[in-house]
Order: sequence, then structure tokens, then C-alpha cells
Amino acid sequence: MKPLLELKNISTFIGPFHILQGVSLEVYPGEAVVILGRNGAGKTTTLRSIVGLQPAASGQITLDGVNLLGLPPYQAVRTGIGYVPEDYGIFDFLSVEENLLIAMWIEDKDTLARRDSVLDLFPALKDSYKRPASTLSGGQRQMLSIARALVNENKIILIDEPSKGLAPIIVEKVRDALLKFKNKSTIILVEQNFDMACSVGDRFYIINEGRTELNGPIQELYDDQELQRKYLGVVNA
Amino acid sequence: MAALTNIISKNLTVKPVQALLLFLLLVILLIIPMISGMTTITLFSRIFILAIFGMSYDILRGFTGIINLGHALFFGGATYIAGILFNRVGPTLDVLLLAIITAFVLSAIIAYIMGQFAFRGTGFSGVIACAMITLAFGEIVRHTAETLRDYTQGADGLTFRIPEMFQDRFMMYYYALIFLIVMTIVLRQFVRSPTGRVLQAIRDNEQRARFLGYDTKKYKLIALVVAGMASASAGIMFALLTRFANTELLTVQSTLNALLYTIVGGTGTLYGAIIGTGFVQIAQNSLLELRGIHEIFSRWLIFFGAIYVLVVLYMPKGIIGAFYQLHASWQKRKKHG
Amino acid sequence: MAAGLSIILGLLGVVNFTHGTLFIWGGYVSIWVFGLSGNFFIALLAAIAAGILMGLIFERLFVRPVYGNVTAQILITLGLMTIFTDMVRLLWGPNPIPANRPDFIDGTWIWGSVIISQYRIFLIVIGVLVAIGINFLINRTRVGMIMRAGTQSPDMVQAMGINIKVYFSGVFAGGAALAALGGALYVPLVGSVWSGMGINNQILAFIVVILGGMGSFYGSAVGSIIIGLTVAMVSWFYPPLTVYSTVILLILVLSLKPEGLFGTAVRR
Amino acid sequence: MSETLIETKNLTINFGGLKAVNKVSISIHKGLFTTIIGPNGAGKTTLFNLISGLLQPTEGTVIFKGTDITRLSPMQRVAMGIGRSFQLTNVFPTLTVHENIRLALQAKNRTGYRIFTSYKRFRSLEEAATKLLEDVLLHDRGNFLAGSLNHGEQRKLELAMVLALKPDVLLLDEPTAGMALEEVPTMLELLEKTKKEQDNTILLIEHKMDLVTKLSDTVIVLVNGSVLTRGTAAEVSEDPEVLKAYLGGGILNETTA
Repeated sequence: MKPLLELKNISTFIGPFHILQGVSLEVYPGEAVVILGRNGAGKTTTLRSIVGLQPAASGQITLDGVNLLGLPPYQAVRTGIGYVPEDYGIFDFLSVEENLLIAMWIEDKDTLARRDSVLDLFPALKDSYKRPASTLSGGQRQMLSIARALVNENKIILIDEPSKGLAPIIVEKVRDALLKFKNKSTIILVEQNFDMACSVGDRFYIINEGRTELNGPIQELYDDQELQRKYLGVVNA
Repeated sequence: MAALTNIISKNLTVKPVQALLLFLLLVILLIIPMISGMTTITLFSRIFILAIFGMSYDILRGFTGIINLGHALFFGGATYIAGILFNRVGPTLDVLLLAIITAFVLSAIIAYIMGQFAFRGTGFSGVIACAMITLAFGEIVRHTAETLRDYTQGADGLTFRIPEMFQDRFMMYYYALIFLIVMTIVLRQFVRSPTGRVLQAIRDNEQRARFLGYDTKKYKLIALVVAGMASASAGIMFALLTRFANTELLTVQSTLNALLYTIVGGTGTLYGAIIGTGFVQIAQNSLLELRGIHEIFSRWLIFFGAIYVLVVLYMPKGIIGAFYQLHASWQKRKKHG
Repeated sequence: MAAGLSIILGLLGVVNFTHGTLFIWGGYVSIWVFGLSGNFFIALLAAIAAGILMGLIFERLFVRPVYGNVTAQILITLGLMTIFTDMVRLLWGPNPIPANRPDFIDGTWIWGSVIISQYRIFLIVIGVLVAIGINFLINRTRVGMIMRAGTQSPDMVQAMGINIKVYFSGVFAGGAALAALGGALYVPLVGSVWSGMGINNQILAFIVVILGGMGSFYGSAVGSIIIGLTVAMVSWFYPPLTVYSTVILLILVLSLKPEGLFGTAVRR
Repeated sequence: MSETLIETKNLTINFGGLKAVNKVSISIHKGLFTTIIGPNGAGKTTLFNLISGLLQPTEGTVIFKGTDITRLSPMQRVAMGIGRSFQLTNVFPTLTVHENIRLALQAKNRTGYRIFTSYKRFRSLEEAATKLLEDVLLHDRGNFLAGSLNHGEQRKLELAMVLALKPDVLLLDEPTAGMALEEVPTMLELLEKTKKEQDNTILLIEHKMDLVTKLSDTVIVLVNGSVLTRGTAAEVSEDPEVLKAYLGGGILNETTA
């Protein structure tokens, strides 16, 4: 099978920092891939390089055969990417409704229908539909951000640490939401919460010091505690 | 002559080759008045004096990273002080001394007050605030000069007599040249002093300078006071050269002139201001001579603005910077070829 | 005019010194077109068109390369100010040109002992209309939505599949159009237009914007009122101090509270 | 235990509702090498900013050598003996490497206000700067512009600048951040040397655990703005709470159960 999204040997700099020093990954249609790794390993930067917000200097990025490398973010996104950033990227000065509207560059019947079904997924958003987004709680922001990535007919959804900074009960809710639409779309999930990663992901990649070092089915990682400690824990081997 | 270049080289800490070039330049400049007409002599005197104005701006913009949109007030203010004193008291050398002292003291005080207000913020809004506040100070002085018509004659301009020893254009050329050399050495010494280095550190990275323990606001104040006084000294010389002052000298346009001199020549180099002034003044003169061909050549300001915008966009390091770049790529090619 | 500047400074984070220039261009163009056509509204439209055109040119060619670099913005826009102010002198001469008010609003109403010129009423009406219009644009349209989102995070707007650069140009041109319109409306009020008018108004507008807080539209409206009242009061008691009072107000506000009184400070 | 150099009491800062640092009370002892670790967004750099004076706390105090310095400016704190480096490289790019260091030395010697003496007259500064450059292995880079150095070299330069201040305590914010892997061992050596030779008090933020283990006397774990625990590197890495914070609790329930 051909991969839907393919990254080959991506190299990205932020200013003088050589953040990504060789990231390669393949995502197949319908699967949920989890990117794991320690703080500062380059997980977030990988997502930002795919979207074009942190353009990669070299390498190859293709989505469904379309080259993404060098595209400005707005064009990259329009090839079919839903992006849920780490800090949610909610526009505070806009209402919840407007936050959804701004993501819909085609306002046709399909999109509107999709919006309604997305809203069914997150009932909490319906209640505060007309309110300014600045009044939302952290969990609601996360939901809104995910909802926003779903309103378009995207080929792949990139989600950056959805559990970060949220209370455990809210994390549960976010996980439930992810599980609900997981089967309908292809997902890349960056996560430090191991629980969440294991329950949502099918396959994992570990990024260490800006390089993809390891990948395989999530179950393998789940069973191998040595591996977990080496790459994810506080202790180095 | 070898001995002379040696002395220059040692005292100015430059390479012998550069010292020789400097010496030749000096000889040429000394000969110019003897072989050329009055227009050229006056043009060059003008360049020498305005170059000081430009250099004083470079202390701020080039070495400290401050944008002062009211800088002309020191220059024009000093010209007015000299002019008014010559008119009211008399065109003698004593009065000139009085004018110099008054101009220095006043510029230092105004610079100090201006800095107190202008250097409060840092970062993005700090830069804007600084530009606006200095602009406001400049406008206050200009407006005052326009209001005090009894003293300044407002926009009509003030003509005045000057002490006898400066009346000869020929000699004035040499005075201006000596003045330029002295001020260049003084300002050069300033930027190479420990204080000067701290200023450059502030320009590069103000936050880091603070975390080394430098009180950056104090250093910016020093820079503004020194630049203000240097520019006042140029203003006095300008009064002696032109024997005329009008409120045009105090406008933002006048400040922009100084800014143009430094950025055309190359900011942060000091000498750039001299080259820039020479280039701009000579360009202005040649353009004005083309006036007969088409009316547009009399619109100096349009060309001024165009040069200015193009330099900011495409040659941010000025003539000196472009020269170094050429030099570097030329050496590279030599190495490879 | 202040509204235009506020929009540019606030939404784009660009310091713009060409505003005073656009202001006088608006004034000259409207007088010129008014003279040709005899229709005041066509003259106003022409001024707006000139503003948009110049705004687009400025943004595309000169401001775009220096987004995010405040110093370069100040320097470049100052240069443009010089060029285009002098261009006015080249095209229309250095002397003030008298401007007539259109006949239909040239009269005055006398109401007891108070004399009100119709033109002032007309200005107030236009001002209110423009304010309502801008308010509608910002709060009710997709363009406004994108603009509001863009002030917070241009990156995220891009990640929504929107080419934010186009909107930046639009905002810049819109601000420029408002400045030109301001000039076109101001000129008949004072009765003439001259090339030095720009810088004074530039400073006034900056004061208004800064008083009101950069990027805050309501702030700049409040700022206008504060400035208006101060100027009126000082010129009532002691006219020669008028200019000083505004400038000193600016210095005080900037040095005490650089982000403005109603500060949604510009970050970036 | 040795005398306390820095002490924070209930240090708290709010960023629009988010408590980036929440009631942090720690004490840094003289002569010890203390490292702060914690997941992203735990408030490590914010804590540095509070101690060095870049930010003012919403609540709480910072005490240095027995004096309350909570309201002092960064400059005053540097003068009292707190030197810091930054996470993002922070040198003077258009000055030479040598000049960068000399500026730091000059700040310590208080010769900054000599207006008209050439800086070359201060021989002792020149020599001290050269010596420091040798210490951080940059002696052949003295005449380069700091901005032209590669990233790793800039980090070394920054370390030298902090050392030049001869502070009583060094705050080092991720000196290895963004470095190429090959360069990290050199930085480790430099840090070890600094620790050994000059009985310095050092407070370090670091992610690379091997570095942390080798260097630290004490490790403080910060999570969600609060201190989770402190102890030696070995103690901390065995602490189930810490593992949970890093792994999100997934495997932990099973390993302990």
C-alpha cells in the first residue's frame, strides 16, 4: 500500500538551532500514528514542518502524491490537512461559531453538514456557540480546536499534545472524542501522555534529538519497559 | 613622508597603507581651495560641517541603535543661538565663545531631559515611543522658533554678521577641515572607548547588556548627550559658514538629512557619515545644475527620498558596507581562481 | 484618519509615517477632482481611490519587505513621506490652494446665539457613518473575522488555509483610504490645503492612536475626543500653547504608559 | 549543609490565569550544583526569569545572600552576583568574540564610563579575556564576529561571558539546547571543569539526563509550575511520582501493581 503522508529525511532549522536532523515517517490511510519522544526532541517541529509554519530546509514531504515542501502554510493546509496545535490556536477575539467558520474556506452544503455532525461530537461547544472563545475553558478550547480541524474534508489530522495542561477528567473526555473519530480519518498524534498514546495510536515513532529512531506497532512499545525508560523516562540508559 | 605616515598609522591604529591613503587624501583636500572656484570651496566646507552632523547621528543610529527624529534641534538650535547672539550682542570672538558654551550646555540639558522621556520603554513599543517622543521634542523646538519671531524671524530666516576672522571663504574652508579632523578624532575615540563598546553592545542586544550588569538607559543618555553636543558644534560652524538660519534647519526633514548621510555612507562606521555627506551633497549639487533640462531636477526632495528608500531596502550597510562586500567577494575569487 | 492609522499600527504592527502624506494627497486630489467635475462626492471617491492605490503600492513594494522590523518601517515610511510630500509640491505648487465647500452644505444654521456651520454637521454625519461602517466590517464580515484573528496570530490564520498577506495588503490599503478620505473632508473645513499640513496631522493622529491604545478602534475614538477637548480648552484659554499641549500630552502618555491608555498593546 | 545562597519563598507568577510558577519555595546552597528538570511548560525558564529579574512575581519573594531582592532590577541583581545565560543564544553578533567577553569583564570591573580612553588601554582586561577564551576552547576564534560562529561555539561564548562576571551563582538555561550531538560532550566537559575548578554555585536547566546525572549534586523536579520533589539524580529518577509526570502515568500503574 502507498503511504498517504510521507516524510523523508527532513531537516529543519529554527534560527541557528538545527532542530530536525533527519526525520522520516510514513503514515498509511486510516491509521493513527503516535509520535513520542522526550522534551525538545522535535515532535512539535515535525508537525509544524509538515504544515509549513516552520519550513523544512531539506528533505521530502508528500501528501497523497502532492509535494508540500516549500508551500506556504495556507496552501499546504488546503491540500487536506487539519492542524490542531499545542496551544490550541483558538482565536480569542472570535466567537466559537466564528472560530469554526474561519476554518471553512468552502462554505457549501457538505461543509455545513459536516460542521453539524462535528458539533454533535462536542456537545459542550453547542452550549457556548455564540460566546467569545476567550471564555472557554482549557478543555473546551481543545475540543474547539479539534472540531475546527474536522469541519473540512481533510485527508489527515495532525494533533499536538491534546492532553497537555488538562486535568485528568478532561483528558479522558478528549481521549473519548479522539477514539470516536479515529476510525474515520488518518491521524498523527504527538503525545507525552503514554496512556493516551497507547489507547489511541496504532503505530508509534520515537523522535530523539531531532531524528526518528524507532518505529513499530504500539503494542511492542507497550510491552517493552526498557524501551520506555530509555526514550521516554527520566533515566538515560 | 614615510615618517609622517608612520605617525598617522601609529596614532590612529590603522595599517600603513591606509595611513598613506589618508595622508594623500589630506594633501588633496589641502590643495583643493587653491585650484578651484568659490562654489567648490563652499560646497566642500559645507560637506565637512554637515559630516559632523551626520557622524553625531551615527553615534545614535549606528552605534547605539537609537532613532532620534528630533536630532535637528541640536544642530539648528546651535545655529540659531550663534545667529541671535551675533545679532544682539555683536559679531566678536568673545560672543562666539559664549555661543559655543551656551549651545553646549543647552544641548546637554535638552538631550538629558529628552532621553529621560524617550528611553523608558524597551522592545517594540520602546522603539516607537522613542521615535515619537524625539519627534515631539523636535516639533516643540521648531514651533518655539516659529513663535518667537522677534528673535528668529520665523520662516523668513535670520541673517546675521559673523566675526571677521571667519568671513574669508578661503580660510573658512581650512577651519572647517580642521574642525572635521578634530571632531572625527574625538568621536572616534569615543566609540572606541569602553563606553562606546557598551553602546554597540546595547545596539546588538540590549537585554543581554542589562544582564551583564550595564545600566543601559544611562549609556543611552550618554550617547544622546555626546551626539547632541557634537551636533551643536556642527550647528555653530554652520552658522559661521552660511551666516543664515531658518526654521527649515529644525524640521524633521533636516533630521532625515543627517540620517541619509549616515545610511548612504554606512551606519556604525563613523567615516561612513563623511562619505555619505560628500556623496549626497555632491549629488544634490549636480542635480540642481540639471535644473535647466527639466523642472523635475529642482525637486531635490523626491530624489532624496528615492535614494533614501532604496538604500534602506537594498543597501542597508551603505557605501562602506557595499565596498566591504565587494572586497570580500573579490578576495574569495582571488583565492579560488 | 486616526482610525486608519490605528488599524494599520494595531492590526499589522507597522509604524506608518506616510499617513500624513496620504492625508494631504486626499486633500489635493479631492480639490482637483472637485474642480474638474464639480461634484463633491465624486471628489471624495477619487480621494479614496487615490488612497487605496497609494496604500497598495506602498505596502507591496516598500512595507512588505520590512514586516517585523520596526526600525526599517520608520525609516522607509519617512522616506516615502518625503517623496510624496514633495511630489505634491511638484504637481500642485508649494503655495496653499483654497478649497471651497460644496454649495449645498456651505451655509450655517443659527440656533439662538449658537452658530453652527452645516459642513461641521456633515462631517459629524460622515464620521458616524464611517465608524458604523468600520464597526460592521470588523465585527460582521468574514474579512473582519480574519482581521481580528490575524491580530492575535497570523500564523494560525495561515494554518486555516487563508492567505493572510492578501488581507494585510487590504488592511493597509483600507487604512490609507481612510487617511485620504480624512484629508479630503478636512480641507474644505479649514478652507485651504498646503503641503506642510501632513506632518502636523500626522503627529496629531499618532497622539490620538497612542492615547487610545494601539490597535484599539474604540480607543482611538476616545483618544480623538480627549485630544479634541484638550485642544479646544487650551486654545480657548491661551492659543499659543495649543501645539505644546498636544505634544506634551503625547510625551506624557508615551513615557508613562507606552502601550496607551486603553492598551491592547501591540505584540510582535 | 552549607549556607543558603538563594532562597525563594512561595514564588508565584500568573500569565493571564495560568500559574506558570506556583508557590515555589526552593533554596540553593552555596557550592552545590543544582539542576532543575521537568517536562515542557513546567515553568523552569520562568523560574529563572523570576530569579534573575526579567519578570516580577505576582506573589512571593526571592532572597539572595540574606537580602530580599524581589523588587530589584536585573542590573542590580547582576551587580550583587547573579549571572545568567539564556536558552536562546544571546551574544552581541556584530562584535568580535573577544569584545563580547571583554564587555562582560568590563562590566565586572566597572570601567564602562571611561568615555575618551581607548579600550585598548586596559591591558589586564585584554589578557583576562584571552585567558577566558582559552578556557572555553575558543582561543582561535577571538577575532571572529560573534554572529559568524556556529551555534555550539556561541553557546560556549555565552558560558564564558557568564563566567567573566565571576558571579556568586550561575544560572545556566539549557546550555546544550539546539547543539549538534557531537558538540554536547565538549559542553559537558566545560561544565564539569567549571564545577570543579572554581567551587561555583551553579543552577542549571537541562533535558539531557546523562548530563544531569553526571553533574548534579541535587536535582529539583518541576511539574506544572510546582516543585514535585528534590534529591540526588539517582533518587529522583527512581521516584515513581517523577516517572508518572514524565510518562503520564501509563505504565506506572502496572509496574507498581
